Amino acid sequence: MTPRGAAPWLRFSVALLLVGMFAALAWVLLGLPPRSAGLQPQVAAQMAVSGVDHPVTAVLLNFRGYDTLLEMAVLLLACLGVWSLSPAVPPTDETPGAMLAALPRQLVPLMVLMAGYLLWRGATGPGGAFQAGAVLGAAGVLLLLTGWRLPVRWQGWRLRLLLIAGVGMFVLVALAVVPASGVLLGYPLPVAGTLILLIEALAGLSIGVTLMALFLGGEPGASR
Amino acid sequence: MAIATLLGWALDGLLMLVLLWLAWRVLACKGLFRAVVLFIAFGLVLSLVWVRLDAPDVALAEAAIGAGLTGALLLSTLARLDALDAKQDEDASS
Amino acid sequence: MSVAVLYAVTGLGLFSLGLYALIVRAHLLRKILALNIMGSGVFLVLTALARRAPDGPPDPVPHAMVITGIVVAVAATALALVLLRRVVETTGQPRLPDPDSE
Amino acid sequence: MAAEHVSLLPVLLIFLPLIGALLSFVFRRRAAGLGIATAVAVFVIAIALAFSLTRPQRYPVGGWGAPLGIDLVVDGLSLIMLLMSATVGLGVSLYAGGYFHARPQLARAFWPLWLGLWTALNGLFLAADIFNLYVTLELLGLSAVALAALGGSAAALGGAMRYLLVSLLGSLLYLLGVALLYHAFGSVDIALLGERASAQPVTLAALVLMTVGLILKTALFPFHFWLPPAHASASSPVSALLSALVVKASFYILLRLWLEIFEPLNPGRGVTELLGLLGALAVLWGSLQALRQTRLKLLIAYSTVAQLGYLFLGFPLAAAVGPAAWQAVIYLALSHALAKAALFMAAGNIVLFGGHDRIADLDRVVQRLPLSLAAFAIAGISLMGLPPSGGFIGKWLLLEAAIEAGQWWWVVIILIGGMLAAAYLFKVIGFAFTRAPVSHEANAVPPVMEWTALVLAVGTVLLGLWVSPLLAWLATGNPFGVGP
Amino acid sequence: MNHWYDWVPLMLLGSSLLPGLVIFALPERSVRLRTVLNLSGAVVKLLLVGWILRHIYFDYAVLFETRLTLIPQLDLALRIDPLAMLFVTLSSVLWLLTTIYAIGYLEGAPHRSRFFGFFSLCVTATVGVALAANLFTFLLFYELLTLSTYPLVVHRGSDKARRAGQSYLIYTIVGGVLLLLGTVWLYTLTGSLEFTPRGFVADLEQRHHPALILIFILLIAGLGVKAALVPLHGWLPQAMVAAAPVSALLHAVAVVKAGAFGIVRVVYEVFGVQFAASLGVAVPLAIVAAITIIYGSIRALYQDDLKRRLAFSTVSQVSYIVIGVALAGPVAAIGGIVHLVHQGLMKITLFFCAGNLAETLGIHKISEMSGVGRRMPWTMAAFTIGAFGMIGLPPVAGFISKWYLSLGAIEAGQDWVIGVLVISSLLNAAYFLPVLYTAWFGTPPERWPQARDFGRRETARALLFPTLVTGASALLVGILAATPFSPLAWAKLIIEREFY
Repeated sequence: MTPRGAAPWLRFSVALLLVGMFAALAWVLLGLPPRSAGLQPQVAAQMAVSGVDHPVTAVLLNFRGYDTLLEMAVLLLACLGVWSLSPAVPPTDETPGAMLAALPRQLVPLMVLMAGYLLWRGATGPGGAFQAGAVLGAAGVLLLLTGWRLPVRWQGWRLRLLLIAGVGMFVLVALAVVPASGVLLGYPLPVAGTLILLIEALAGLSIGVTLMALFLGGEPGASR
Repeated sequence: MAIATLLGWALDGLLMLVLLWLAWRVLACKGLFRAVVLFIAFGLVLSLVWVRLDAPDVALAEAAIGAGLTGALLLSTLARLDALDAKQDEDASS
Repeated sequence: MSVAVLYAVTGLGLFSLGLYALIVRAHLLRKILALNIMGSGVFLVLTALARRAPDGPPDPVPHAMVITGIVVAVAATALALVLLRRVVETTGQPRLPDPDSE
Repeated sequence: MAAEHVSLLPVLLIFLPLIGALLSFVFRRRAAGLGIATAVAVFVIAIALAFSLTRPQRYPVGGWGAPLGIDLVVDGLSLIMLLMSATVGLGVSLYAGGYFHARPQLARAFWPLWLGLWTALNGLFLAADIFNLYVTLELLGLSAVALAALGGSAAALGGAMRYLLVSLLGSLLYLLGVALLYHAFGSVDIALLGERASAQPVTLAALVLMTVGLILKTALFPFHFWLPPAHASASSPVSALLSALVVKASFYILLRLWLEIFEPLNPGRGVTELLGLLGALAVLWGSLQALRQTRLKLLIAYSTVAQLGYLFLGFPLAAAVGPAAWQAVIYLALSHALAKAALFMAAGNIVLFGGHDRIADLDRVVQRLPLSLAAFAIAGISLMGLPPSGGFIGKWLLLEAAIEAGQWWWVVIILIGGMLAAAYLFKVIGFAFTRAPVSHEANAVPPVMEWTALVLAVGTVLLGLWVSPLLAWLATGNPFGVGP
Repeated sequence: MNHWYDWVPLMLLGSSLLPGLVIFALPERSVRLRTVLNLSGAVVKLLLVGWILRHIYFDYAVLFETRLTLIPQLDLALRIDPLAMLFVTLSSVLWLLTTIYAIGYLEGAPHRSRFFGFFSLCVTATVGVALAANLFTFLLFYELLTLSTYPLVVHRGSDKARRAGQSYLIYTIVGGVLLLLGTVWLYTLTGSLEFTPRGFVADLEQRHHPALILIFILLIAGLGVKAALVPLHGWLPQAMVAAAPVSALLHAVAVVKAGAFGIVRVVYEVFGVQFAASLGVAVPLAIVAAITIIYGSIRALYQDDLKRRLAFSTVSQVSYIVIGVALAGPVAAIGGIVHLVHQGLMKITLFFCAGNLAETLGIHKISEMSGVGRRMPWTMAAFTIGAFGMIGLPPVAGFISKWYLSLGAIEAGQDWVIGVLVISSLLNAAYFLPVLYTAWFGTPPERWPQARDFGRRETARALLFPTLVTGASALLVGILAATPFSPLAWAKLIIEREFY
């Protein structure tokens, strides 16, 4: 933020200030009680009614599901912002080397399988929508790097539908359960697990597509 | 038992130092490309730290999104910036 | 002086380093890297202090917060990088225009 | 408290704009129609909520309750903020309908981003959970930056870039504060934190971090440098949004945290006096800079910096006089939102019609747009704090609080600020009365744009007359506590 | 707002506000509709005033009051009482005449919809100032008066007009800020701002008295800007650059009178005359007024431009009202309050004549007026009546107010005030009689600067008729002072209420 090539005395004073801040905050941290369980007991107590077995997924999609919904909206809006700024600029598409061309044929199906596994495993262990989405996104980036382009048929509203699938489904489920449980995002116990899986599946898919769109750095097919 | 905790401490100490050193190098080294590559390494070491802190979910997310995707975005932006510089130099010279 | 608090202090270190670079470095890509490192620093503080749970599994709530934070961070970085590219395309140099040169 | 009938209105206020954003993103050709329909619906719901709210309502999302789940809370303060964003939002939506009619390329991006921003605003005013506030703050920041960069000009992009960096820095400082508070007191719910927080070093550290982060995003005096370029170079409906609503969201969070967590620990007069001093400097610096500007939209942007300064005078005055000071500050914020939105819209019409926004040779343009000029003048009257306007009532209440507190230096600042505002606004209004030859027939301004500006300006006059119901609404569940 | 009487004050306001708003929207070319709207608004207001006067004169107890609570203890209130009705009657009569005059004067001028729109807003604000039942409502309409008169001052659009407008703004906005500060401070001390006869601050404890003195100074300074007290009068001569109807409206009807009326309200119904005297602020106010009287007359001597001379004469004449109020005696108060009406009638006549001369013969300077009496006898006759009134010669209204002011001075034991009155009368004579002499006995030049021919009549009917009416009324008010319906009788009724 300061102009180019800040003057040396400015650098020194900023450094001094930041060291002071660091020291004060470190001292505060050391002052915290060494042993504290945080909300772990409460989460463990409610695990039975959360519809999943893994605490982090339970917190992410059930206890603090509203946060996750908004956070997926953040990702979607960032993609929107990127699209509003510039048309898609595909990576330099001179034909990829032999090794790079061969790589996606082996890796992409494996990564898709991996994403599916992570999604499924999210209910019982570390995994879930975001990790699956990230792996899908990585597969997409790999394809884009090796010259694959989104077919034109998929660049119109279908792509946009895919992008909003995650948030859209979350909103749909959040409102649909209100008559049943009387409160927003209150999954009725018997179907809680399946609902969470449904949301995670679509969320994973749309996060993967969004990350791929972000890598493109603009709106595919838009003219500037 | 003492050796295991000792080893654990050593590993944690090493990870912390490497983390801080990588962060400093990312922010202070000369070339931008070098900074981005070091940043990807920083992301991977950070995933290790998450594993040490018993946070597997975060480790996965960090590795895939933090190091992987952010790295890819940074590299592609860097490539486009260099392409822009090349075009500007060529405009300037022509 | 458990390991958790030490990691948290490292997180603070990352935060301070990032803030220093954000203020001092002029190149916008460097500033974006600095912001990412500051974000990782805060996430480290959040997750490290979650490890202070006596025994058994750590507190899952900070983990969920950090995952949300990481996704938000990648969204912000993507937007920042495209904005950076557009700034360089229009103004020709990857730096912020001087504040008083309206 | 979750048992009795919990009305769904607050939830609708968040989900309607979100659904509107999703639909307007997919169905691009009908984006404007969807956007305006959503705006009307949200406005109606906000009014319905206002009339139906008797006691503060706590809405447990997912049914889990405070420490584990996230709650939404509606009390007087959040209600007035929701009404503010609903009114200005409806006005800006109608204005944008006309503004982007001729620019379909930009309209496709404007509507989903704007409705996403509106979701973030309503979510932020209803949130009772500081991490949830972080996510809404981030959603607000990113969509605001994308909107600010919509113009695509070099100045807009530069301004948006600096705005993004400052916004992200502010959010990270805030997040560090959240981390400290969570790990010290085991919850991120504001009400629980209010009970559990005690005066320890960690609370003070969290207070400092969060306050610095939030005043960065509110562009208070030393950190105001990013606001004028970003707000002035954005397209006019976006500038109206940024100045009227977005900047006030982070102030609202600071106020909420201060009232419920930090003030009960009375952290000493140093903090309140410092914030008051920065506010006073903002008023003086912003007004003097506005006086110096030669371009219309920059003048209005610096006027925002000045008017925000008044809001921070509330801290030292409330410490001395209690809730009356906060009522004045919120009333000032409400009337500033309407007045500033009308001002930017009128300026937008003038720039659109005349093709430039140099104040010096503005007179030919201004006399061809009587409605926009009337809107500019009426909104200007509210900013100056002259009766009959909401700004006058706010200034009166603030003066009353300052005199009762016996802190005369704030009285002087308030009065000088009013006079400086009169100076830089009449500098522009004065051009309406020159004998300039009638100008060429440039691109005409769609009537809906002039009428929305005028309606919002008349709204500030109504705020000056229809005061007691608003103050009654503001007092539901006395958000500002009982006072010292 | 239950009884239909409560709507009467609002109807008074609406009768000029509604036509004004409609006129704003009228396109420039619909002249006839605008004239009809203007005149109908003025006539309706006059009829309403007549009805209220008849009503109030017989059963004084009836209360017309409109009240809207804004902040819990603070409400926007309009109330009809004798003091308010005096000012409302004056302004509605003169508004009708000035409208007729302005329609004639601005024949074919540009931006007339804008002019008449702000013209009506200005009168609405004046009526609001008169009817205000508490200091808060007074402040609201006082500031609205500034906002509605600024466009009138700069209406011409010339650089000189805009500079005059700028100085007008600076003075009035600073004045408004002082008044606002005084009002808020008073409100924090007393908790209510309702005007009550004989004031409502007397019972505050002793320790508040220094604060009350400061508040008095703030209020009088804020009002003094519009009442053109000496150090704050700078804007008034500069505002002369505006068109004649505007200067007539500003100086005889609206702005200056609002300031003087405000001082009357503050001294009588906020502080109460006795308490003000006991605070020791009454005499300094009298001194400031005296200085203004003398200073205004002296500056008027040196002005060659006719309207600037009349402007400085206004500066001194308004302070007669202030000195009447400041002398803290019932008789002086009658003189001061009745002068509010008399000065209005006389000064508007003089300005109408100045307008006639400028519009018909293009005369702006007194040096150009030699022999104009022969060319425009009727206008100069009205001018002469006005001039005699200003000097204080018996039959015309001015004599009555000076007579009561002198009696009041003796009764209040402030004999030096009589000296001031005598000196000022001599000065008035010094700057008015030469004008009369050159007009009647000078030799007319062969060709007037821009002579416009109106056939048999000396000038347009719309310009001449209002001038003669105001001239005649200035004379009649003087002669029929003793009758029950004269302003003098009305002033006595008001003072009765204030003092006993």
